[in-house]
Amino acid sequence: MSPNVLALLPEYILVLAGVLIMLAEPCLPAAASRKPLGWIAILGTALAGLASWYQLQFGTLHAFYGTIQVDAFSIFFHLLIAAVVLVTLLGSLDYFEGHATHAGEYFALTLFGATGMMFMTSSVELLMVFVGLEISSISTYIMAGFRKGQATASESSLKYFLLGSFATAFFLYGIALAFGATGSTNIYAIAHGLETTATPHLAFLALAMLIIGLGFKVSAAPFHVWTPDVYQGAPAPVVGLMSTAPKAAAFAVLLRITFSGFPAMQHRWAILMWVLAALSMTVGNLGALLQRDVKRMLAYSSIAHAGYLLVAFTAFPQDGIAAACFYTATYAAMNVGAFAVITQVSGYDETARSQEDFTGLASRRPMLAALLAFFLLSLIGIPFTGGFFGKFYVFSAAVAAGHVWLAVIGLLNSGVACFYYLRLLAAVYAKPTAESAALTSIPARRVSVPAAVGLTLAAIATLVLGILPGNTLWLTQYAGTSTIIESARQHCAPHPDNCHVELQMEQR
Amino acid sequence: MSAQVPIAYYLVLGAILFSIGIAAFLIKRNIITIFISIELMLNAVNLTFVAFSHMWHQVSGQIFVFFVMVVAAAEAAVGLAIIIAIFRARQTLNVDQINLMKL
Amino acid sequence: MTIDHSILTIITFVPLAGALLLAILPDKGKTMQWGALAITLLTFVCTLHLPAHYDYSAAAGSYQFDTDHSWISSPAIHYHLGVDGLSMWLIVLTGFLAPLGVLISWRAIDSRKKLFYILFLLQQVAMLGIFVSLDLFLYYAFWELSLVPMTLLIATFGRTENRRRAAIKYFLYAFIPSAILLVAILWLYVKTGTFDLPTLAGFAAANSISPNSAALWLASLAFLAAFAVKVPIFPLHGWLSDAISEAPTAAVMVLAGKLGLYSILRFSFGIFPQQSHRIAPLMIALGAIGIVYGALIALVQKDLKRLAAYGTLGHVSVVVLGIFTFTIAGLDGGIYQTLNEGIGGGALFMLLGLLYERYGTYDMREFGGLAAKLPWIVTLFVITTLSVVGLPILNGFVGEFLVFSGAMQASFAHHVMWTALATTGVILTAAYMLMMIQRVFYGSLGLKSSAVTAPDLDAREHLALWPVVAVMLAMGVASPYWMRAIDEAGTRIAQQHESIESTAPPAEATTSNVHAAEGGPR
Amino acid sequence: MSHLSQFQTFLLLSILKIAVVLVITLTAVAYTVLLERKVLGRMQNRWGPSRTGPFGLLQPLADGIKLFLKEDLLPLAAERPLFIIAPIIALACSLISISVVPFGAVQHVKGVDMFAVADLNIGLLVILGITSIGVYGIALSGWSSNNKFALLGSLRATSQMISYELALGLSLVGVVLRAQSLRLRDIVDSQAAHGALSWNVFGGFQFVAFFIYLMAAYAETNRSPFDLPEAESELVAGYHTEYSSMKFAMFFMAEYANMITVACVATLLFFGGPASPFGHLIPTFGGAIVQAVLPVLWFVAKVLAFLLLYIWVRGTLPRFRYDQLMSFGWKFLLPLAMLNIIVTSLVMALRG
Amino acid sequence: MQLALFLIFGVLAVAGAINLLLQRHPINSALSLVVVMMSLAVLYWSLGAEFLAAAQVIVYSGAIMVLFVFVIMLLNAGEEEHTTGSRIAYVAGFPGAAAIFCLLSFVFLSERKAMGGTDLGGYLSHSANNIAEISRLLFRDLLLPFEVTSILILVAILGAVVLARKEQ
Repeated sequence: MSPNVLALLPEYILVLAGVLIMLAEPCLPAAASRKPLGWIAILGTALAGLASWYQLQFGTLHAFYGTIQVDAFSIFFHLLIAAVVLVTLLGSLDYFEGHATHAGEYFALTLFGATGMMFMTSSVELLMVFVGLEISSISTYIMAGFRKGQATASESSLKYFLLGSFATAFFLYGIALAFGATGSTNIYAIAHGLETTATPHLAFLALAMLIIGLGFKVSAAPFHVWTPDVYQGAPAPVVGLMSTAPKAAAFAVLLRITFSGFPAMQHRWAILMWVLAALSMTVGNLGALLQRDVKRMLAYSSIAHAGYLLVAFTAFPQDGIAAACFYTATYAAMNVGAFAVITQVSGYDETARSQEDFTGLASRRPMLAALLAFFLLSLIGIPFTGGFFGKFYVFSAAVAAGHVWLAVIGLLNSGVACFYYLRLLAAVYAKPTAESAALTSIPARRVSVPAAVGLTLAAIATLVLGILPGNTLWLTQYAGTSTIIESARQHCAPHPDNCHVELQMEQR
Repeated sequence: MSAQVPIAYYLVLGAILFSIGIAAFLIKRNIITIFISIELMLNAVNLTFVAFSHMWHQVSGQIFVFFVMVVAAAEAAVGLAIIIAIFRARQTLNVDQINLMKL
Repeated sequence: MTIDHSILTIITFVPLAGALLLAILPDKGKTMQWGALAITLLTFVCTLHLPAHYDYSAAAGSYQFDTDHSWISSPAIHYHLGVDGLSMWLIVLTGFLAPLGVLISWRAIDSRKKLFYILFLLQQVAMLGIFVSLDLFLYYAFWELSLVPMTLLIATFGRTENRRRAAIKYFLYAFIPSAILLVAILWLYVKTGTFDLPTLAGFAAANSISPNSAALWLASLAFLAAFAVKVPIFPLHGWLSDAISEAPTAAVMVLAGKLGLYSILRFSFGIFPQQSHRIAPLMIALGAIGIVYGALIALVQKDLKRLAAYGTLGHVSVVVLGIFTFTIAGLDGGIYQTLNEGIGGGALFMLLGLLYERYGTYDMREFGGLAAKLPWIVTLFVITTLSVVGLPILNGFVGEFLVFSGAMQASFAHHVMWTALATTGVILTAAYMLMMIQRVFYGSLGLKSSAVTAPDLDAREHLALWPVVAVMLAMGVASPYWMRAIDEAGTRIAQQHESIESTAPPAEATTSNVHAAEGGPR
Repeated sequence: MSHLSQFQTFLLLSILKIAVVLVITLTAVAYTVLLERKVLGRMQNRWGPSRTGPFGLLQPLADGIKLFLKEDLLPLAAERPLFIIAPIIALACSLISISVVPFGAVQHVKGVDMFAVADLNIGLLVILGITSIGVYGIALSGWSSNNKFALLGSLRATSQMISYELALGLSLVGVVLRAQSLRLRDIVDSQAAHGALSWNVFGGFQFVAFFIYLMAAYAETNRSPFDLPEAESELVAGYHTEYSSMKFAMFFMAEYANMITVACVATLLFFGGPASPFGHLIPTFGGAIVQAVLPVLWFVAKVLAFLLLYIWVRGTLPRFRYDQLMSFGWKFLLPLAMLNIIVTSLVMALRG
Repeated sequence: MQLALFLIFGVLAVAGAINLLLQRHPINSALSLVVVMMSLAVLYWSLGAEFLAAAQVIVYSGAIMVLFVFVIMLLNAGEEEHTTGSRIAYVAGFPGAAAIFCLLSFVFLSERKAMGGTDLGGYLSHSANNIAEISRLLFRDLLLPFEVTSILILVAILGAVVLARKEQ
């Protein structure tokens, strides 16, 4: 296979599946079920994941004149995105049944969005990153407004759109300034150009703008204002997707830009990240304390988790990348799981919204309640769940880099976080009240088989990441190492003689 | 022909436009105007790109602008569709009245 | 591969397997109770393997039934389990109390039994895990895990509407210091590259963890604070009375005491010997204050459970007083008293639970004159009380005696004064315990006790209570049998501290370096 | 003139060119109106304007005077500034685009090309750009009038123009591919080899593109059969319902100026511009002056032919329905234009 | 001449932007933005990017902004009203924007020397190659982004159809 095909195999598969769905959609009668299209999407996603796995044996691949770099890092995120999309699709296969007439477009948009995210993670050219970012953003804007009956859905879509575009402008400005400072938009060329740049302040400004732009995308405080409204209004499965996969992709970009693009400035941006992390954790957790709406609460919790993740950026490169990757994976597993449960509990009409509506869930839907409890415990960071090990790993990386106080802030925050998660958990296991019983028992639908499979996958992933994180850890550490090595190699390309030391790392 | 203009002047012009864009984004209450101010910000970025492209004698900056235009077009299509949808539902374009959810 | 190498794994995970089994079984009739009873009994039987095969002749400071597998390669986390004299009897005690907890909850828990027993078994897993783990990561995982089932038990099966608040209070009290504990553990890992307790203890003995004494101090305080809350030690006991008065009996039996005390003995003393030594005067003072404070508050309680809660505070304070004297007698007594607290406190709470089951209240003013109506209960109650107040022949006496004699030998400033204060606490304890007996069982009939006619103990309850009484007697009479293992652990710790005392403390430790307080490693 | 610097010469000559071209264009606009009325009259078996001056040749002048002297009405509810600015935009845009059109062979006087106001290397794009700005005139006129017919008319016009701009632009890509340049002079030169045979519409095999261009151009100029924006039976006069006097005249002139521009572009892109159809078949004759003027005549002749075609179509075809218009543009012209691009580029790639 | 161009159109652009901010009716804001875009097009041309200048006019002012104007006309929602929310925005908006402006300008001006000036003459003398150069880069080095843009447009079309469609 030519490297151009091999390197982009997962993306090709996703696009093909998406186009197939788009072509099939108008051919189906309006009243017909859209499930077959959903199955195409699921199949495509699974194949794309397998293709990523297949790429792992080839080491680092470059394609399209150095625009694309497929390495362990990008493969990790490809797998993660594929997994998240897979679980989301499984969970939403029956979601639109009987409600929306053109659910096929939802599946197609999901796949295209995933393609954009994958491009973001595997690209080392900021132009490509930008295009990928836009594909993923625009498809999520649309998906946020997909539940058109509800006024809140279009409102959520609008807010997401406006603030997302606002962030894009900052991101672009950052790219422009980086281009101005170094004369290139390739991440490695930027790193190289920084060594000789005549305009160092410009370069730092560029990085700051990039961080602001991506900060919006990952909803780090103080760029988080859109998150609660958007999560509250958007359909639950979409929130599950957009709180994880695009965020993971944005974090991947942020990792690449900071660690590969601006390594020379780490002493400066690490401070920025320190502040952002502390602020996000605190704002997220304190905000969540005040919330009654479950989705809104989880929105604030996702801000806090973005903060935990940002802690990894203050660590040494190799640890930091590995820890960030690992945390992204655990966060994705548990958050997607939590939203999948909420999808199943509240249904298309979102009958159950506030914590009171969830009161006594355990006595009516014991399995769903147990799963929700499990995901919430993982979000708290209880041992033997992914959440615990993720947090542990992130904070150990930060402590290793000497940021003990950040770890203290972070872990105290996770103490505060317990409060609101436990409140929901306690409500779920409390005796049902009259109103809550009325609300959550209306759609006493059975959980369909695909949704159950999706939930199980998420739960298993969360559990495995907590108990046997070995394989994932290996992949994340490989990702970290390969990123560092590739940076070194690219950096050395002009002066090959004085960097055999770094390249020796590769021999190991 | 005549005196050179420092690149920095173009950049400052870009910064002025960008800041006005931010201010408009925050201050304006009409959704469409807010969207328009985002476009203004993108234009400011484009000017910055072109100026740097000139400075480095590389057209890759210009290509970026080209892509920004395409993306802006795509965003405009989607954004205006969202705006139409919300206007149909709410009969208003004032962001302060788009407040079904607690802020 | 003999069974000795996997016995600890078996002990820890049998309850987990049981919990999964219960999750599958249908919640009909008495399935849950019988299932849980069978599992807890099985666990107990397994734990008995430990004293039966414990090698008393092994070198001091070695761990037995040792299992060590690499779990995660980087960071280097091991699945390392082991037992020594300190933890062995605690494991057996945990195993012993579990079936009793099931028996006592037999009728008290009548709805959502499945949830209750699953949580109960998970709590069991966490506690056993804490006692057997020798890897700090593993230990911390179990430590955190132990919070969850307990919180849920309180939140779901609590007595009044106040249960959710009590549960969250308990959780936050325990979780926030634990978070700091994690930071300290991470810091240790960064400094030493290992989570392995024996290795760390070796480093600590060689004084080679970190040259930054201020950071070491902060880390040791983080450890101690997390454990002190769980014990609880005097000013950190805010969660105790609420949690105890809300929690169901089976949960209360294991709520306070041994986890925190064991952790102090094992980890604080093991990894931070010097810092523990230096902070001992403060802890002795807090222990003494705790004894008196607990007793005084208990004296004025009207609610039986709250009375018992403050009593618990007093009892665990005795242990604190004992272990921080760093004398062999004090340490032995402290460890012994930890066991006693489990037994005596457990029995007391079981009996209170029985009364509540019969009369639906814990208010002392509504009882009275029950002695004639419930002869068996009153008998057992009196025996338990005597054990708690430390009457000779019963177990309490051995522990308290050792603690106080150790406290008198201690070499810290003002220790005599604090010991004297603590001794008054013993008298106060006797006062409130006996007053409680007097009020509940003697005198005129109270409001409830006259209105409700309740049966005396049935066979199941006899089965739950007599073993405890038997153990009380056995531990009171045949204390050397139990003491053999404990003494080994106590002696080891005491000797370590003697050596610290003999070598003068490093000068810089007294004037703690402000700059270094920034967080240590740079 | 020798004492003038090069820059000053350039400036003076440019102003001169602008003035001349502007006058000629405006006159042409006036007489195109007359031509249309005359030819339409003949097609409908009547005489058309014939009273004012010989053969009615002074009719445009009389119309102009009439429009100047009429009362300038301003509706009360109109958005004043936009209402006034809209016709200006419309007329200005239609006139500016003439500026890049080379209407004769290359003739340098003191280094300045005399037969093109401006010779830009993106001339084609400039025309497209200015045309697309012209939409604002129509859009704003309808909206600022505060009249529902005007608004509907301008909405129709706007969407029609946006839609057909796409097909228009794409139809030109084939031509650009062949010329490998966006400069109009280069495009003309690329068709110069063998007279009419090498014109894009014949030898360049761009007849499909030409067809698309023609359709799109009719729609862009809001001419019959695509004159829905001013469908009298439905919308009174469409977007300029509320306009009168000079402002109305400006819209009127803009429409005809646009026609001329479009005809010029068609001539340049598909019919060899100012080149003679006979190429080298006819030997060169006459002096330098004749050599300079003859291409201009060819150019004018070709443009005139297009204008006649316009008028002919108007006299012959009925008006489309709105949905037909849209589906014709999007479902037929657009795919066809893309197909044309693909085929053209494939052929070019295969040829080397 | 370059300076004159820059001053005239720079001032025009800023005036347009400020007008955008001050106007209350969205259509006026949109037209102000068109003015900004046209001035920027001239500035692009003055920086040697004539292809972009044309693209700016055709795509941005000729298509995107027409779409805006079209939607504004279609919805005809009237002028914006000021509410309590806008007062907060005033308090937050102006200082924030001013701060960003000051920071950016400070950095630009302090590093002005390093960035140099425009050399329009030298640049424009090869300007005939500009478009060719752009296409070379676009269809070779940056081929993938160019192709992937088609997905973006597909998504946008899909989205516009999904969102603007009326539910039955």
